[in-house]
Amino acid sequence: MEQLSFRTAEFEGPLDLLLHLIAKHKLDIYDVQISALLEQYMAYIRAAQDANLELASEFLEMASRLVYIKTVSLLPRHEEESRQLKTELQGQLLEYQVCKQVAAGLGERGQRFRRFVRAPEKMEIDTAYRLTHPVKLLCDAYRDAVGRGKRRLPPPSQAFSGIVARRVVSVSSRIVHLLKRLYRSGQASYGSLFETSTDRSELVATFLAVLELVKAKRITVEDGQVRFDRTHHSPDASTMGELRYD
Amino acid sequence: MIDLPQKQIFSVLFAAGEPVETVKVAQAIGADEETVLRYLPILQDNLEQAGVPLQLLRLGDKLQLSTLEAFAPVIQDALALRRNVPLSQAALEVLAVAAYNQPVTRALIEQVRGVDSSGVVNSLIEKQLLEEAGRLDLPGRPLSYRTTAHFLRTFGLDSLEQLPPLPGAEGSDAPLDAPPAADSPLAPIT
Amino acid sequence: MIDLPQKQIFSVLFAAGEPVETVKVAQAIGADEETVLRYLPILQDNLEQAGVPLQLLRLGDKLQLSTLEAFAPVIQDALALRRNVPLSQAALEVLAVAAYNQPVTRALIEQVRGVDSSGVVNSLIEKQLLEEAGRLDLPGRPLSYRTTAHFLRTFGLDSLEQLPPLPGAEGSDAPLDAPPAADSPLAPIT
Repeated sequence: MEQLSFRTAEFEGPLDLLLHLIAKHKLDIYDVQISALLEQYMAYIRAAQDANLELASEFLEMASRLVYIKTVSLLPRHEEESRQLKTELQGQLLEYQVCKQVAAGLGERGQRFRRFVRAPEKMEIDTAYRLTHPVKLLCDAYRDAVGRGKRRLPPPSQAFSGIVARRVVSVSSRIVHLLKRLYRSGQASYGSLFETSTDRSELVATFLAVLELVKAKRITVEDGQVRFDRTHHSPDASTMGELRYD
Repeated sequence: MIDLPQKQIFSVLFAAGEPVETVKVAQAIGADEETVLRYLPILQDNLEQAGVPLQLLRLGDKLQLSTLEAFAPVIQDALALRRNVPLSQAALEVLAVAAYNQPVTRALIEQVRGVDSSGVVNSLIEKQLLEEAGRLDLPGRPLSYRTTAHFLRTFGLDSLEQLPPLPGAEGSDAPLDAPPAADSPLAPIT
Repeated sequence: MIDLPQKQIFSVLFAAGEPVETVKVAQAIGADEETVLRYLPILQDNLEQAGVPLQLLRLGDKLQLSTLEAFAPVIQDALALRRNVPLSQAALEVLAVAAYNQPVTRALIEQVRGVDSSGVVNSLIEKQLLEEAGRLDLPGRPLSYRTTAHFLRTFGLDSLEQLPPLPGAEGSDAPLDAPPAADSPLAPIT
């Protein structure tokens, strides 16, 4: 795998990382190839996890969003939805790019203007508040304060540790696994493909593997049954078109 | 004319606000203390001649720039007008939390609101709506605050007992059911 | 020559230290706002001619006196001020979104940035670069935020109108070829 030179780089968030990847791999921001982007993105996430970097939950959210967009784009008759999802992401990326540019401009200005001001002069001033208010204002404010404070309590850190520490299962390994299994048995129930999976990463990888195999016409899925298509041979995953997950 | 060292002295004193040790001013402009002291009457003269309404004060071994007595009334007027600015949402929230839980620590206010509230607490003290109420017998002996008589007048109350019951107190499933549980951040500190 | 109204304006701004609403200065000196605004360039000229190293800042609807940039080093030396740490990338991004869309909710900031921004927003409030701007009439009545006079001073702006046009907006030579859509959170409010 390619050396990950950005391993220690810091990104403000998933959008920042995506912009970085798009620039680095000369992808077209106006027509992002989701497969390539997802692959680069996952490589970074894995590298970050290997380096024990703490990943904000937003990074994982974006990973699942990319997976979702890719999933939809693989499904037949979902071109419109797939296009919409991509446009949405593209819009967000463009908007964030503007945000970054404005921020950089502000940063420059901030360095140029260094002026000092004074603390207020100490003098005897009657500072007592002069207006009067109905007491209802207080009750409303109390309700607001309590509501907001509750919402701002951060989730416990263990809520994330499980997600972050989890191993990533590659899609190609699941393809090999599925092909081997179906090659022997010829068919299996759709549900049984997922029965042995214990974590989410494996479930997602298995699901994507099924999609890839359907797309490549190696298997068919009908009435909850998955059938191996024996008109194709060679259960070698490396021959599959655009599979480069690992 | 005000020359460079005078400008430097002036700038430092302006930015400091509070009295500054003469020796620090001297060090910063790369001169000794006597030089700075010799500059003072010249700078004062220059300011007067230009009509800048400021005076240079020598307070022991410190220096300070201040306004002239003559302008105190107009300054008072301008700054006192701040009292007429309605309370901000943040100020109202802090007041509300304090009113229903007094005496209350800043930590509790911030816990309820979820944001740093020190600036707001200070400005409410300045507005005489909050006052310090001694230290609590808790770890760290934190300062506590309570509302004032001026607070009661502001909200048209005769006493704290007249504070209306909190919304959600009757039959709602809101977390505000009164009385709050003893371990809730909303429980009055006893 | 600095005349009486100018002296009064100067005294008020000097004593206040913080930005003062132009209208309050006007009320205190018994004039209207326009009169005060007309005095400002004259006062600034007079200060310059006298060699007083101060700057009259116009920050939106407020006024403030500040030192000249040229004297920043000597002031920092004398007052042992930490070199001001530049704002973080995250802080600048939040300010960028807020500046062009105020009043702005935290949700919108987070939508543009794609990450939780509550910590950054709170620290900007503490730094007085952002302030709460009441609740919006939207579902959940979310709190909104706006930039402050301190924000304008920090970035050398007289008013929000002086914010540079957004990259990609008409007439700019910035790299983005498509202007943001009119309903984009980054489109200036018109």
